[in-house]
Amino acid sequence: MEPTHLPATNFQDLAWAILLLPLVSALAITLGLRRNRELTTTLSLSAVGIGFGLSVWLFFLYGVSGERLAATPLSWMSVGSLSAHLGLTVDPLSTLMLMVVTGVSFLVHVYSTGYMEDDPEYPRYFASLGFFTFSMLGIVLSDNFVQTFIFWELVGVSSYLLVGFWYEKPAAADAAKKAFLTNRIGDFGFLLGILIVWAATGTVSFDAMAAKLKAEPGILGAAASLAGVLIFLGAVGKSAQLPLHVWLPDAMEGPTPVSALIHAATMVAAGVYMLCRVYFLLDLPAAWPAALSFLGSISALDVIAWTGALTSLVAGVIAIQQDDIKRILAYSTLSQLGYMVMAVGCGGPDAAMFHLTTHACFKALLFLGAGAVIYACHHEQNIWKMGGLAKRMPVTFWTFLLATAALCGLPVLSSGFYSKDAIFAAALASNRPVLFGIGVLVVGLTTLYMSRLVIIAFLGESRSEAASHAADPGRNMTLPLLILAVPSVSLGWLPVGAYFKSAIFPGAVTHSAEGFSDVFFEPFNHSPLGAFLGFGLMAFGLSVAFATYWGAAMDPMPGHLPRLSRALRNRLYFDEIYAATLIPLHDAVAALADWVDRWIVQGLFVRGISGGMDLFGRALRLVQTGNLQTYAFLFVAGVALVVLLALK
Amino acid sequence: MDAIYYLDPTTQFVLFSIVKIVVAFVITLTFVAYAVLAERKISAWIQDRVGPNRATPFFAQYLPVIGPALVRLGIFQPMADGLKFLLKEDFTPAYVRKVYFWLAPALTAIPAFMTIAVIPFGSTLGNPNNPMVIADLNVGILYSFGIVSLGVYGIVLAGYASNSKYPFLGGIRSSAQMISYEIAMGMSVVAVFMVIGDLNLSKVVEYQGANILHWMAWKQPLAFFIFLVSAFAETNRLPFDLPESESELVGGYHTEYSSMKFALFFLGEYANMIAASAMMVTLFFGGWAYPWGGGAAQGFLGGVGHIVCFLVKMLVLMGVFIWVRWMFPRFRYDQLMDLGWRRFIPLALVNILVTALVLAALND
Amino acid sequence: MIVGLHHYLVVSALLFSLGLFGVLARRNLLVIYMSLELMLNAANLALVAFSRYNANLKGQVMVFFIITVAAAEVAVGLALIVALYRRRGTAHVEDLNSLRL
Amino acid sequence: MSELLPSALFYAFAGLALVFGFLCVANPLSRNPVTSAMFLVLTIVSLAGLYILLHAFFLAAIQILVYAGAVMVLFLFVIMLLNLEEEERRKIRGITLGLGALSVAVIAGILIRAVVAARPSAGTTPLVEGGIRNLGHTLFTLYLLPFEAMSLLLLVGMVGVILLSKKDLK
Repeated sequence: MEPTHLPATNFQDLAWAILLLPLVSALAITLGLRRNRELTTTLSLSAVGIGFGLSVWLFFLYGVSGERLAATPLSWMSVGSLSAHLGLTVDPLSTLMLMVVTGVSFLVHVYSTGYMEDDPEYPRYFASLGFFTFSMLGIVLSDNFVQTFIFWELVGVSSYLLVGFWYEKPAAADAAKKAFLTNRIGDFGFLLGILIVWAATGTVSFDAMAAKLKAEPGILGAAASLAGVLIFLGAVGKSAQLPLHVWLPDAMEGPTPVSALIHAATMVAAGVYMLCRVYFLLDLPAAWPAALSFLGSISALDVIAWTGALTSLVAGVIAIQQDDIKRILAYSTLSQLGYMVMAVGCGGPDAAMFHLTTHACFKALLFLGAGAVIYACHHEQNIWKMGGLAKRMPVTFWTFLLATAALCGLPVLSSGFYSKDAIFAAALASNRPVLFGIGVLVVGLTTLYMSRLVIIAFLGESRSEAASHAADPGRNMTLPLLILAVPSVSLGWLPVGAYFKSAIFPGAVTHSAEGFSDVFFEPFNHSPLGAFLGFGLMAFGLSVAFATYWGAAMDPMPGHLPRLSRALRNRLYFDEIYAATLIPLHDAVAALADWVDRWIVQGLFVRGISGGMDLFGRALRLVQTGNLQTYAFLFVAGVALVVLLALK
Repeated sequence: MDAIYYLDPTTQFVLFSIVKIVVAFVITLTFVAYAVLAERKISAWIQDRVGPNRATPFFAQYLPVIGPALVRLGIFQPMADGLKFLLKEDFTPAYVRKVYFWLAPALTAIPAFMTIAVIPFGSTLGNPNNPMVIADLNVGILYSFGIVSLGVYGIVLAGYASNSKYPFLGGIRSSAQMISYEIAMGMSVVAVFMVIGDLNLSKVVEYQGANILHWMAWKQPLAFFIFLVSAFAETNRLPFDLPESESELVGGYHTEYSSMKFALFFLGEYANMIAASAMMVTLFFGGWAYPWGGGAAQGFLGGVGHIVCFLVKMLVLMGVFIWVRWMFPRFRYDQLMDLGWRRFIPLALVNILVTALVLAALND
Repeated sequence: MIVGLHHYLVVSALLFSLGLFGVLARRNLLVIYMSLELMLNAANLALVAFSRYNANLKGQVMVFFIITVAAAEVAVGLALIVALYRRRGTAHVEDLNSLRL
Repeated sequence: MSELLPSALFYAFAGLALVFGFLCVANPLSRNPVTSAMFLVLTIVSLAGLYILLHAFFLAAIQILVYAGAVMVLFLFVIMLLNLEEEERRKIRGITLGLGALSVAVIAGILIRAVVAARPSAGTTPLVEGGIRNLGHTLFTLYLLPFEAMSLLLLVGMVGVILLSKKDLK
């Protein structure tokens, strides 16, 4: 469906307002209000809050009706055949995503007013948060690749600022750097992908690109799969997929609300969102350039699906032996992102978006809950030093439990159940039984490590002084937990999946549930295999967790399986492998580049030229007498010569 | 007389011009002489004295009634003064720079007379081709400003040539003052010419000719005020006579001068006063036009009437000059500069702006 | 002989050369500066003459601009000379040769 | 007579301008800068006379008002303030003088040759009147932007001079 180009109407103003409000507040705070906490709070809260309100309005105005609108683009630059513009898309995909981003962002803002209360850099924190929200909204609303890429990088920058917020801690500064550099690798591929697509189609606008592809399916030629994989590389970086996943666990050094916003609900989801936005580019038959022809019939989607599945599995396994509450959640995030990417690869971007939405809610809730626990335990993050928090922090415990249920995919009573099942269904439908198997297996793993977390941290006896005096935090921190608990439980009951299906595949026949049993037990009817298997594995994981950890004073696993445990605790040695292989390689290349720069560029060219000039100058220096009139005389002689020549 | 009319136009023009120049020059000189007397008499009245009443040539005593009255009025005083200047020893100090020392007094006096050239002092004397103005330039006011700006040289050179610190300081002060106020003066007049739409002074008079209500003094009171005050500064008269302030700089730039050379400075000052008054009459008080209007004169007598009207108006303004001198205290130098640069120039600019806006509004 | 454009141009050329001579031969910075002004005036004369004989006001507009620029330039230049004099105690070009290498 | 008068005036003014100009730059009697300045004033006034002959009345007035009335007074001021008379005490080097005169003569020759070679159509009927009305119209329509730029330039010049005149110039 071609987008309807409307003149400046209110949807346009709405979209611009949603996009720019956080930026304005961030700028105002940075430029003027660095010392005023109250005003900072009011400004940033109202900016995001109003943004959320407007997003809801926009959603009901345009999203629900399924209309696709493109705001009149503002021309930004035009170089040769590349004309970049700033345009906003308002379609079902972006409107719902807008709600998710602004909604979670708003709750995180509210939560942060409590969490960051004592921080001396409070205004800087909120300015960075506003800046991040702005960048993220930019990706969501973007209608072309160039703009996406710009905001993509802005998201990287703002996440750098937020992860490294406590830059005086070396770990935080290193983590921020690591996140930024790791993302660069993915972005490099992303940029290459964009260039290939632009070279082939001659446009960077999503709509124009889709139209061209529809008119001429083979337009990308032999580069089709390569382009898809390169674009996916961007998502690999941002959504922390397998080879580049190492930054996300480290990024937990940032403030916990930041982890909730960036590393659970929004930024890491940007990769998945982008994949869904350009799904039409990925869903092409396999075609590789000659040099890569050995890849044969592996399509871009295959690569995507397998990457996602492996990430999901590896992250799930590593999570079992983590002791840091935030790292457990980080690996679980990786695992869930793997699900989403796998869903995209299995031809189910609607399922991916569905899971993205539900995951945003319950993972944000988990992180915020974890933040409440950390806050209550005086910044203790090791779960083995907690215990017995259920009684002392009932609100946190119950909301955390609900979110855990959603993450594990507890049937009916959680949103995760519905979205995960949609993914299993997609895997089955695309005829990839192995992936389906991995996916279902990961449900068991998820249940295992999450149950471990809940049992150790919340149940049993307090294991430390701090934990025995913990209490629920103030209302501005519990309120977001309670609010987020509602969609965590109930989002699956709404036809979100069907909504995304019609959003991404306009005109597709969607299965619409009607009636009580159909609504609540839809997965059992719709794809019973995944639902039942998942439920079974979940029960298995739960029982294993209880058998192993109930009442345990310390982790029994290192005792029984020392090697596996050590490997898992060291995160399967990913960082070490990188340190042993990639980093020396990189250093060698850098040393070579440095040599070239120092001796060839700087030495031969720069110094050589400057040296030659210097010599020349020394010769000319003899003419310089310092006498004004000598200069004047020479000047006049020159003019006389020119006049003479002109007269000839 | 008719023989003149048979000459070709250029010769006629040259002849008429020479006559006008000579007559204007003589009249101005006479006015200068009697302005000095007027100054002394008015100051005497203001200070409740009698003033000069003794100078008398030998024949005056033979005139019945009128003779003693004239002597009492001091009519013969200027002659005595002139004679005194001529007969005094012309003393030239040893270390002066001689050429410039001689040149400076002349350079002070000349510009004042040259300004008068563009002022229409009457309509015609019956011959419509022969207006009563020496040079009817279409950039008249610019010409007079240019000439006035040359007046600075006399003072600067006098200060420089004297080779002595008091004249030097006086010269610097005076020239800085004149340059500063020239700007305010020029800017104040801009508004006047914007209203009239021509730089030719004859056109200015024509514009105001209808009756007293058309005089620019009413239409541009701010411009008139600035012009009037600037004229005081330009002529180095009290309350702006800093260059020659006796108490501080002995006598200013003319300290080292004596006798006739000093008289030339004196002459220049009064001639400048006359020129300034004449200019103000032309710009703001309708020039030669009667307050009740009436166009160019038809006959010889009518023309004379206009000239007399012009002279009367001018005398009134001269009276103001003299009156102000004995009524106001002297400004301090920084106050003087402050007034010029920070009050008058902005005021004049605002006046121009407002005038422009009003004109634009009226034209629409 | 009727005075034409070339008469003015010759006068202008001669004045220009006189100014140039001043610039080259005089040693006092201020006099050199005055000679420059003379050259500027010579150019102005040529422009006005051209403007007159080509029935085009643009030359006169140029002269107007030149005079304006000259006023600004003289003010700045003289301020520089005064500043230089304050520092070096001389306005004699032969004493101002710190550019010599 | 009506043809003779402008010609006579031209020769008078041109001659005066050249003589005064010569006395300004190469006065054999005095090398006092004040003398130079005064002769430059006279040159400028003579040039104003030439402008009037060229019917550029406005420019003639401006020439006197700005150049003679403001610029040259400024020169005199500076000369007086610096009290410059040293040049009189320095001896002239004959070589420099000769070389300067020679090069200037060459330049003058080239320029005059150029004038002659161009052979401008002499004696065409003069057309434009450089009165304030025409000039102002051109200035405020065609050349409005340069005019505004000029005002900016003057402002910049003013600020620059004030800064330069500060005593504690670093």
